[in-house]
Amino acid sequence: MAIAEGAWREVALSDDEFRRIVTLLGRDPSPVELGMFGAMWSEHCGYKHSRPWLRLLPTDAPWVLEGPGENAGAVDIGDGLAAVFKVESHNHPSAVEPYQGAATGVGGIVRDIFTMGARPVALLDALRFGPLDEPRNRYLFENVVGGIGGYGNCLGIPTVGGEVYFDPSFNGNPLVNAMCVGVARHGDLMRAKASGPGNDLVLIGADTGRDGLHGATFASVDDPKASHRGVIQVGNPFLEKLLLEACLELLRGDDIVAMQDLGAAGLTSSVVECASRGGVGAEIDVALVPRRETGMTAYEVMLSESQERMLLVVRPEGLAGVRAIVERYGLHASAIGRVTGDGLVRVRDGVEVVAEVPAMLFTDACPTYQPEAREDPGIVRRRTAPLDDIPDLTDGDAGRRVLLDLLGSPNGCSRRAIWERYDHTIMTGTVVAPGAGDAAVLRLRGSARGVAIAIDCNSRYCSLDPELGARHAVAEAARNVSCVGGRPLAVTNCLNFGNPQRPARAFQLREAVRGLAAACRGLDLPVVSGNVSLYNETAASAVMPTPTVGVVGVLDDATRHATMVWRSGDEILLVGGDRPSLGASEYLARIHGRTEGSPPALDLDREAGVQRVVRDAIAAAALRTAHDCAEGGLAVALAELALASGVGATIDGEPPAGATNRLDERWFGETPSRILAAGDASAIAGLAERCRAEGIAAFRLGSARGDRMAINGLGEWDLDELRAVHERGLAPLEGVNGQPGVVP
Amino acid sequence: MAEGRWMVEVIVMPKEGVNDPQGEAIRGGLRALGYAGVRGVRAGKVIRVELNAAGADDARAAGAEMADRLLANPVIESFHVAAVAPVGVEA
Amino acid sequence: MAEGRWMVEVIVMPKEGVNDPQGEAIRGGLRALGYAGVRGVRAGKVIRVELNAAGADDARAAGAEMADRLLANPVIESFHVAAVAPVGVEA
Amino acid sequence: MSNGIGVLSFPGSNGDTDALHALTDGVGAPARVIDHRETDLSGMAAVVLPGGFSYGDHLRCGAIARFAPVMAPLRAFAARGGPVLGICNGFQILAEAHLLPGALLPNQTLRFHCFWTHVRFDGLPTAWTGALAAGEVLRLPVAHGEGAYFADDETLDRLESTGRIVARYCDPSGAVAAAANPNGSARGIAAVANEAGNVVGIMPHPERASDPLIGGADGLRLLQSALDFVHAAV
Ligand SMILES: Nc1ncnc2c1ncn2[C@@H]1O[C@H](COP(=O)(O)OP(=O)(O)O)[C@@H](O)[C@H]1O
Ligand SMILES: [Mg+2]
Repeated sequence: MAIAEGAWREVALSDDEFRRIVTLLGRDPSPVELGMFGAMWSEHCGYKHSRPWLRLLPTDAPWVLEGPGENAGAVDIGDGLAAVFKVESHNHPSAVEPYQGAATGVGGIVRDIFTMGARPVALLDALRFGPLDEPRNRYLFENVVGGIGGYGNCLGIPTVGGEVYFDPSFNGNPLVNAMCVGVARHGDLMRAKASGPGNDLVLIGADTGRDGLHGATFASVDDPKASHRGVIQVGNPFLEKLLLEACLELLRGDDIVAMQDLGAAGLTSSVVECASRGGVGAEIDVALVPRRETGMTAYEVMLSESQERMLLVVRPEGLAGVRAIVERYGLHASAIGRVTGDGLVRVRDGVEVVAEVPAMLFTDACPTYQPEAREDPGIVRRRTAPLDDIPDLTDGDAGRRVLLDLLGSPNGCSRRAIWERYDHTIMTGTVVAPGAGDAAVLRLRGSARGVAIAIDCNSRYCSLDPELGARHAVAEAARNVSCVGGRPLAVTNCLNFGNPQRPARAFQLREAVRGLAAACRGLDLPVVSGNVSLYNETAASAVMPTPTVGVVGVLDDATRHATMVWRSGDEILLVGGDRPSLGASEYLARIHGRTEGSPPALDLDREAGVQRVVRDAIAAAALRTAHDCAEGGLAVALAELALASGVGATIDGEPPAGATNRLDERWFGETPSRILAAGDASAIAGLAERCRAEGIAAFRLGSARGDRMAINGLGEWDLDELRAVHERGLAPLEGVNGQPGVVP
Repeated sequence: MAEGRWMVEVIVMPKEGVNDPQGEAIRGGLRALGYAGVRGVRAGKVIRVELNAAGADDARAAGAEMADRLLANPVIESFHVAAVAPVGVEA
Repeated sequence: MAEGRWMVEVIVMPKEGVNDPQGEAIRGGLRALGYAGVRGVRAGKVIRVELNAAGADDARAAGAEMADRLLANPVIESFHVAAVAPVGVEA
Repeated sequence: MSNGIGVLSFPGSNGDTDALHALTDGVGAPARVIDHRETDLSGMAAVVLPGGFSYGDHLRCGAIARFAPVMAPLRAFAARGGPVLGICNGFQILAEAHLLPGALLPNQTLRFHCFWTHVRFDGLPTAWTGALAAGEVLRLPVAHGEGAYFADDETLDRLESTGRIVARYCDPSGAVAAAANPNGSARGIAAVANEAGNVVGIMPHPERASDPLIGGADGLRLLQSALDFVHAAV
């Protein structure tokens, strides 16, 4: 069948790309082949606009067991164990059907982890929405949180961390990034490389329906709502739970050669990737794929994104055993084809061959682009705008009011309303739970060790300076891991950007990747996995560039960790830090409505040093309380500690002033590489001494006590007063509580 | 006709082709109970709204508008007004 | 009559006196959208079972039995068979 | 066949491993997981139905699990006076199976809730609470979307007058107050027992309060009973 003029545009291929396909094949593609190319050469699968830059990221270290290229990365955490992790986006589906979009995002990332042979032990989520006073944003927020909880809670995987921020740039472009961490014994790690011609390809899990046709290309078209697409996927966590247990049991035997989940571009991408990773071919018959619906075409079966499916490469002699195990979980296994030696992906529909293409053409031959990158002059202006017209906090009550406002603001308030909807106590491994510390800490059964996990990105920093902002994201995520006592080991990332064909967005993407690379090198953190989500842009706006960074670290002894809880009588020490400044700060944005100025400078050596002294003190059991100073500066960080502890503080010390010695700069200004530590007098003296020896700045700020917080020169608050505003911030609004609809 | 009280019953179902894990689970449950003749199950929601309206047509139109705006997400669900009745009478 | 395919629609509602937070939330949502005339909302489930049966009566009886045994919990819910139709015809 | 504790596992159970570990590592009781297809519980000293989403739990939590093969022997076991504890989804299953009165409705907020609560045990002693002092307050986490205990007033009155309300949500000082009720449960009920006192359903998770390192170990006070059953059964 000839391809109709322009049919390639329906699958988001350009005219040039179509010509390239014809040249590579030496003929027109068949309709099924065209659909498969569209999916494989989409941004989502082909990384057309990001691959050249992703090469800048450091990926090696002696402790890396699996770097980018597999379904997830893996690092050695000692005792013969590996941590397996990745973060992935589900932004576009969540913009249209937030509950299911977020739920299936969790389902997808969890499959990536157990495909590697690891048992998933933790989930985290990084979310961005437009302001919550818009009903549409409130609806997205409620249902995204509901969907993440709905899926993860049912699976029985604790959701132990995450972050959420609100900004008008996310109107119509919510970001929903989910991270999963699993644990495996080194020897149990599984890869997704097909090998051994003659081995069976076996599909297990859900039946195939018309779900999410064109999902992979959907994210590459400017307006996802207007674009032509199939049915939104609806996830079934119960089925995923069965699939998870079945797969982990299968991997304990010797019959599985490789395992690959079906995600974006469904069967197409899993068959192609399995074959191309292994340098082999594959032949499947779509007639053997169990369907949920009648009348599905070969094209639809190949591109369906039905959830909860897994492709196995099985030794033929093991097929019966595999089937028996799978059926014990109430699932069925269908042998749909086999591995071949000819390097071709051949798709049959019964006797008819509907596609036959060398696997490499779908992967290696995918074009890459380095689009023109140019910074938006408007951003340069905002970054360099003078801030000296901002009035300082001179009026007697102003400092008091600012702290209350920041603590109660959407970006500064308690996230309890979110994490209480996630089961974070299941699996009885959560040592530091959400809200209790800067990173989650999990204990590992059968080992004294713990794993620390944090996810972070300051989108505002990245919007004003993507390179520096991305460096901050790595530093802050690592700092959070150090604050609980974890030794950061490696990074996963999710690059959320606008349309890369616009020079200003291409600039942000390129610079952010450079920033990630620089910080990862500087802090010795290899990047082991990640994901790219572009086209987060509507006619009205593009998202603030958001390179989400997940960091996983290890504690040699999980009992030696730190939380945000101080005790009455504790001394408070500020470790590290430079002069704080107002540029790009939360204070400036919230109080003065200005997203301006440059993010603070970041010195990676100093950062590493500050993290090390704090981490070492925790590991030596000399420190139990630590907290990073981030958005909102010192005053906010102190208030957060007081609230987490239920114990107030008297702050009579003088931390470093900003360049102009202003009150607002000192207490609300931001600068990285600062950690608040608290403990009894001798512990704090020891820590201060250690800082002196290492050439790290340290300032005694005061002590914890009572039920009031008093900050020298700024103001005094009742803890109850602080708590009231802090907890109110995300409280549900009357009327739109998690109900479907409200689609203004 | 003067304003009166009406009950509008809206039924919201997963759209054709949309995966329905709840229906699947119920089908599995019924099969396990021995109902071998069960071929398929779809599960949805029913919402009964009691409202003030000038008449049956008015009530029906209000129910449909509410369903369109709040009760169903057209991306995955379809709805119809299944019944309209003056209040007091069972639908 | 020979075996045929039937669709039975069962409606399950929270019993009178049983709390219905979902209905309450929908009512709140509708009010917030400006529907001041909404007096009350109850939310329930609708389950459509496609089954083999010898005729409409048979199908209805089967649906009622399934509802009694599985689809509704009599402690909190009441049910009724709302529709029975041969498959192919829209209910 | 040792008289260990059986932890039932339905296809979507996800608290089975936690319950197993709390019993074995936490209180030192022999325990094993029992598949939902097993049909013999005669060797067991006690049975625990753990938390989770037994069959996805779309229709009503526990509705489908009630018909699993293992439920017939469970009924017989309970009828013989065997100690049965349903935790969270296990409680929902026992209620659906009419082994316990009442039902569990969606939380008043319509949201899933996960946090630590306090519960006060002041019913008549049951198989599972004999070791607790009257009025003892335990700190246990909840994690559920459908935990609002419901029964009609007559049933509630009867439960109350016969001491079968095993535990109620309370504040840390032990006062049963509306503010401490996390889900809209009737009369603040967190746990109930059957008439004989051998079958208990509890919404909070004792098995997750099994080690100070993860936030508390109060749940072991409850699970301690398991050890007594094993000893008694030998
Ligand atoms: N931003 C990134 N940084 C590092 N690795 C990346 C990045 N984006 C994608 N990768 C890696 O590329 C591979 C393919 O990613 P992806 O297509 O998302 O995998 P999947 O098929 O599991 O969805 C994965 O190994 C992933 O970790
Ligand atoms: Mg994958």
